[in-house]
Amino acid sequence: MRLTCPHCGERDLREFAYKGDALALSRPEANAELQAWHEYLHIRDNPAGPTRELWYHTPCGSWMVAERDTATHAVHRTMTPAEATK
Amino acid sequence: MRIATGGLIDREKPIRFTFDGKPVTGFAGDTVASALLANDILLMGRSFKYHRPRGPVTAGSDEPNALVTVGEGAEARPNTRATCQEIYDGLTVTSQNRWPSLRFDAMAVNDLLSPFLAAGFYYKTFMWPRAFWEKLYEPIIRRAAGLGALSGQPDPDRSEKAFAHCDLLVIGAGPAGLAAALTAAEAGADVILATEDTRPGGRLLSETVTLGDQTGREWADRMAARLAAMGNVRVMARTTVTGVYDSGTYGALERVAEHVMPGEAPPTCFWRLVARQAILATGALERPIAFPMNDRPGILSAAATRTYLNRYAVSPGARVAVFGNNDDAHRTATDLAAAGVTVAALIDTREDATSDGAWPFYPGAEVIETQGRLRLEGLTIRKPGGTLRIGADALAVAGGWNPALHLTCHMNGRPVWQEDIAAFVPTANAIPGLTPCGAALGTFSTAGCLEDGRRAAEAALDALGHSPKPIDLPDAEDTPYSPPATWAVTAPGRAWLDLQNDVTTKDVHLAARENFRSVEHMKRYTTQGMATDQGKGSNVTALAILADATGRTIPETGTTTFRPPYVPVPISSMGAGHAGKGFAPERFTTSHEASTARAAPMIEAGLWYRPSYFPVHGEKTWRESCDREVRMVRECVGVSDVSTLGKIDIQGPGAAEFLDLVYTGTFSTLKEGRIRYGLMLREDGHVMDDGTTARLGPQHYLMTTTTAAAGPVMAHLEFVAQGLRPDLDVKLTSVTDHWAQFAVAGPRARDLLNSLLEEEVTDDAVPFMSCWLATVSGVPVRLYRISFSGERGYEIAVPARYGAALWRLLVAQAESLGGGAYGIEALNVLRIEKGFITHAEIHGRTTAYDIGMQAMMSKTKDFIGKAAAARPGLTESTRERLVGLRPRDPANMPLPGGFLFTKGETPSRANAQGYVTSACWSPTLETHLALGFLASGPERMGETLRFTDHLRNRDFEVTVTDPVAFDQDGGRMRG
Amino acid sequence: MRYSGFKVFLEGLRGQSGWKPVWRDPEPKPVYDVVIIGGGGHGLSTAYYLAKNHGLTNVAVLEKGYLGGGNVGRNTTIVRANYFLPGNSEFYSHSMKLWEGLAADLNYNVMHSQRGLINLFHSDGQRDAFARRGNAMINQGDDAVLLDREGVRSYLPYLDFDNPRFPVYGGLLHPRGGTARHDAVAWGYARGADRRGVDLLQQCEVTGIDIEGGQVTGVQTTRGPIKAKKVAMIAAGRSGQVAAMAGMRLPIESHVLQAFVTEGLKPVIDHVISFGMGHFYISQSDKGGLVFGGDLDFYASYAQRGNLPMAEHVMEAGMALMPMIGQARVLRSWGGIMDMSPDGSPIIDRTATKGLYLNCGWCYGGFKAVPASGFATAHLIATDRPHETAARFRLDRFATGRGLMDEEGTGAQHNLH
Amino acid sequence: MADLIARPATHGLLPIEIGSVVLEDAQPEAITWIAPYNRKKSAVTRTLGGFPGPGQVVEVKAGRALSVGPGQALILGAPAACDDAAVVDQSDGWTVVALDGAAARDVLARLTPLDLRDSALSENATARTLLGHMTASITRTGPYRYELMVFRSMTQTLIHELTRAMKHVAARARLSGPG
Repeated sequence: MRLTCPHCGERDLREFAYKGDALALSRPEANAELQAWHEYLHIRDNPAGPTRELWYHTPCGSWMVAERDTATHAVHRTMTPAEATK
Repeated sequence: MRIATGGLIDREKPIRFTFDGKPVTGFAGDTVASALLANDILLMGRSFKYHRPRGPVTAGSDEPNALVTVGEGAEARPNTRATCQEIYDGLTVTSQNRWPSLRFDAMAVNDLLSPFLAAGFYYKTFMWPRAFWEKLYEPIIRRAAGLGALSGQPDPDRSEKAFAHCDLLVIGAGPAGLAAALTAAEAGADVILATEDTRPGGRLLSETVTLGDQTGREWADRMAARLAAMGNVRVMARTTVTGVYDSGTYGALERVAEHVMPGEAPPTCFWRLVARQAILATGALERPIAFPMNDRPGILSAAATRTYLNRYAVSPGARVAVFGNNDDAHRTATDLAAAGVTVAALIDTREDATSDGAWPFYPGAEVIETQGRLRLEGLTIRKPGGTLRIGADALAVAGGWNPALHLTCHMNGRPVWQEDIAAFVPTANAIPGLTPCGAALGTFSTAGCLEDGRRAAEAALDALGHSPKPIDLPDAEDTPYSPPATWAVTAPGRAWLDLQNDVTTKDVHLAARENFRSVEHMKRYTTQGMATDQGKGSNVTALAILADATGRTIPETGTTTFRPPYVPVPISSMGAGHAGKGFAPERFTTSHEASTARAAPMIEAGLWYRPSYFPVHGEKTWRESCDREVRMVRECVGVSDVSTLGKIDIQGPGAAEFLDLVYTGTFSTLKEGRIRYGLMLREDGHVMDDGTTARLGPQHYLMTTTTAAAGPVMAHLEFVAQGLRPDLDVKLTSVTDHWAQFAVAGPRARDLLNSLLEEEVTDDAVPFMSCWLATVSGVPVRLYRISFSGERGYEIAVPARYGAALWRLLVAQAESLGGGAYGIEALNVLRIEKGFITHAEIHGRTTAYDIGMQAMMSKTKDFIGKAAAARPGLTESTRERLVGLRPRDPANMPLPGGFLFTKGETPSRANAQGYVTSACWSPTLETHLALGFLASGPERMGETLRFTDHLRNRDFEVTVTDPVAFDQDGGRMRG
Repeated sequence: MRYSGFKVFLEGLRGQSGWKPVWRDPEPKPVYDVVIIGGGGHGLSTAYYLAKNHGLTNVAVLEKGYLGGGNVGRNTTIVRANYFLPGNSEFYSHSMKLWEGLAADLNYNVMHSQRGLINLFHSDGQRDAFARRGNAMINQGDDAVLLDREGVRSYLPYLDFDNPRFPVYGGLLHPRGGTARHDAVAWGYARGADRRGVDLLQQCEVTGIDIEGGQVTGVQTTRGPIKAKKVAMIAAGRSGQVAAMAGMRLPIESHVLQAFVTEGLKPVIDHVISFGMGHFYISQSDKGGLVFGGDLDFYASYAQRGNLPMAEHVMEAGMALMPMIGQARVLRSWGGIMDMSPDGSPIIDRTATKGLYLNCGWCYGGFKAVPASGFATAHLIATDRPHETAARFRLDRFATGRGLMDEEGTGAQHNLH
Repeated sequence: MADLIARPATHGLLPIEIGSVVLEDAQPEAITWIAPYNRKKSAVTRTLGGFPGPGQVVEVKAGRALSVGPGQALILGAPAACDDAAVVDQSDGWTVVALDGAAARDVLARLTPLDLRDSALSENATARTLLGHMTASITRTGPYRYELMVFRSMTQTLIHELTRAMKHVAARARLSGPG
């Protein structure tokens, strides 16, 4: 698999680390209900299809959001976290 | 036997090798199989289950029978296809799966028992008496396992791996592949042309076809030369594409030097090929016909027979019969006769077939029995009007073609049935960016393959944004394909499908009878297609037999699929370069050489090496050294290399707020020049890491992590900075490698520093937990007054180029004061005495509450992990929490990993109260000490517990104490 | 039909003509007492124990493909009971006991081979962690032996002891650990359930779960609607999609785990070996193939296939640990979909819907759990109470933080367990 | 007080020549990490005399500036300073070596997944990537010359892996050579 680092361009999978669903970027407010934190930490849509997830380009230290299909492994789009949360 | 003329062998270059110790001579260009056939040696192996004698049936990597061990010693290669292995002078070839010899194999008795050894028989028996399965039956079954044997010696790890990138990867170099490569290359694309064979040409090297006014091989040679001369083409011979992976990534195995005597060149290279587009031009594989006793040495595929004949100038026999269900049988008879070989008979299953050759011809006939033991002697055919015995020492079988579509299945593509050619073809768009063409797509004429290769390349060029240039393709044979008419011959006797695993049509019928009607069930139950050839020849035929047995059509019954790799890949290829120290990078500190010079055992700490202890003359055990080093630090001064701890430079207007978020404590209030201990949680509320952070300037901090967590913490900080708080203006970079850092600890640590530093160190100027800049011999250094030993301690950091020199200086100065260097064993004892934690305690399941640091969790601000740490289950007082432990008898060591029980209770899971995480002999307190976790621990100070370590047979009493066993008020380190 | 050596002999004499189907292919009935969604190892064993232990035989197992086509047929066949956290300890211990009697119980030779499993350690810290594990195993009543370096060498002389990157300090031997023939486990349970009257419905995909007033009433399938008062979702790998039909979202993320087998070789590895530093484990099958695997590919996937970097890493670990296998050739690789939970341990529990049960989150340890999982799930379905060996596999533990079973200590990130 | 003697990371290990390729030390006088603060990039660019975009190498006052990450550059040359950026001396954090020779690209292709074709890594282009299992920085400084950087502590592994690849490339050349 190949992914496109927003800084470095397209690279081999072995340069990246996966960090789970991109909802990790949507950290609840500090005073949010425990249920909100539970969903943030544990509950996953886990689709067999298109998903948004976090990847880390280890050599350059860039975090990114990838739109990827978990059934086909097709990578549709990658972007910086800032672009993803706009 | 060798044909007098022709072939792509070099008769000027005889090659001598041995087979089972006997000398054999072939020619340059021969494979082991062709050379043995040239010497009338047909018996090359034994089957897996029944140990039946076998000869080659193919001339390629799909060979199920002729598997041999080549070479000797550590690099002997078992299960090597004799049909692919090129011969070289001095090559040793050994047959397999036979005892005592290939001609006489005692295990062939299995063949006599075959009526009782049907598919899956082992699931139904060997169950009684129960103990016998593991004691008797299974060992016998296991001993019979396998074909070849590993040498048992460590592989010298001489292979290599590499990467290559291209616009277009063409897989296969037959007419379709060559036409495709040429089309793409002329248009300016970067092309890699990979062929499994030793040279481009594919079937053109095996057939007597003409292209324009040239023979097939002449045309192939010309095309190969033309491509090789182009700067944008890389022709990779002896390279099999083994697997297709996502985003245009392909694995390929190149046999770099397996065709020469082992030398300095890597035997193989495992390639990771990255291609924007790819073309599958892998051709097709001829399939067998299941007829009774179709497994004898001398029975070959017709395509292989032509390959041996035309490419290697070898005939498998002097009187060769040909049996087929399509026109290839006729082509084979023609080639045999042209080479001067007697065609014993041409047997065609089609009643309406005609032949004008000068050989006995039997249309509408089938082979129903064969004779011979170690090689074929004759066959019986059933023809209109009766049966007939025919004397023949070889039989070529033309069963039709299966497109070599295997790679299209690697991303879950399911082949589809194409009725007009009675074969499975690749499903459309099975692999994004990969276009099948030629015989791999079911186009079987030479002209069709050329044209299809060009079409595929034009499609790929279009996707790449290149414009194709017109190229000339020669005229070639364009005979329509005659679809094969039959799969099997209905007659009594065993008809083999999977030759190596000895799966017969009867086994498939048995599977159907037992309701293993799904193709997957049938394959798993019978082991059809599980042998080293992965059913390349037989899977489709087996599927057809299952369809027949269950009264379904082939598409109704299912499809066939294949998983990577296309051909088996040595572990030493895909894992090349990783034996021994090659497995992971090594990281060395600047004091490494000085430490090893003092005979310090170096211990792996993640990727780093750290000294365990520094033995001095007369010390016999590590404990003696360790005790001395601990006393040295407690009583005088010790020096230790702490460079492996992670160091992260954090700067910017948002740095303070950033640290407040990632640490449980508050760092925005830390004064410049001061240091604070920090605890970092994961967002799930458990402890991630701990360390100290110094404020070097208004917007400048230096964070220290543990050695193990340096990488993960850096990634975590980047996540917080880029993902959670991009609004904070904070910049991070690791400076771990820039600084060599040494701890100087002990009552005389300040004296040592003052012997080196140009400005005097005073406690007023630099109290505990402060940092400052200084110089040593004109070199600027950073100093941190921190302590992981509980003694007055400083860490002195110097740019790494000065590390070795500073270390030597520090050790020399320490020794002049009566101290010296100490290693991680002493460091561990010192911290256990002080109750300081490491990852033995913060092992990923502990909370700040568990380690008694709940007070460090700020109540006034948010921080990572704060909310989750407040979950009810993470704050219950009954949790296992950190305590100190002291044995009632100081000589007893509560070993880490041992469990704690209430006094008097039996040591069972239900009674477990906690466990020990760290322990040591404390030379300071003259007792063993331990840290551990205990249910409601802090509430049980003074309680006597039972310590049990079943594994090491320890059972004694310990007392619960405060984790800090030495200098509880910390007066020594505060000075 | 009862299987025996005598029967095999008899059928040998009569040309194998007397064997009967191992299971029926019944038409779906309109109503069952219990419907199990998923015909993998766990679903089939649940059906078997419902019938055997609880007398519930009006049961259907609905399988969208073919029986045993999921992870039970695509794993590295390791059977072990070497967990150390309460909850896992008692469960896997129970599973091991069931394994030991399984062939006799099922009258089907699942080829359970207790050849011994050795977990290697490469530092003092790892030794201490394995000591804790071994002691926990003995606390539980199972077996464990701590080997030093020479002890490991006596069992596994072919490891690289001379020049390794990470020297072997020792190993934790689990003598009762071993392997079993994976397909036989699925087929044995299927046959056992079928013989007791359970309907095994293949090519029957569930398309909806019917719930009325908080009570499950049945399922919609590609072979028509089926009514049932109790429905169990036992579809690890597809848990999220199945649970979504009941309006549930799960703490599960699906990941791919690859495994590999080499060409058949004469016996050379007698044990199951696990090399933690390299995330590599290996054993040799009864047919001679070296069966081995490594870590997850680490990204979410339903594709049942992996990628090269992890495949290479596994081979690299093999070369590092035992270069003796260098000339073995990898014949086939495959991938399974792993139901990864936030603490790496499974879930067997009721749901908020009455009569609807959940069995999921097996991460990559589901094969060895098949007997005890079915046993406990059958108990839960039949009695509506958790079985004592699976009482801690609660769905609410993540929200409360109570009773987490994070054996790896890697926290609430699904792919790191 | 004795002087502290500076010791280069590649001390005693280089140069190495195998076949057509030479591996040699290329450590600059100083390596400075620069990360402009938010909205300060143009000010920093002015101060330094340039700032590289992704994949770029630019000449600056103090030497050459390589892009090494989002909003980050390393300046190889004289020590550099800048008020509007985080500035960290990394002179001893990285080992810089040069691989030079006709087959240098073939050697690198054995270790890095990076696309090394002219179209992807032209002269004067730089990339953060992997060399073996090490994170690295690769800069193409000539048609047949590459400068490679890894963390200083991994210098020996870097040289070991490059040497192994150099030997393989040379042995292959001999294998396919005359005869």
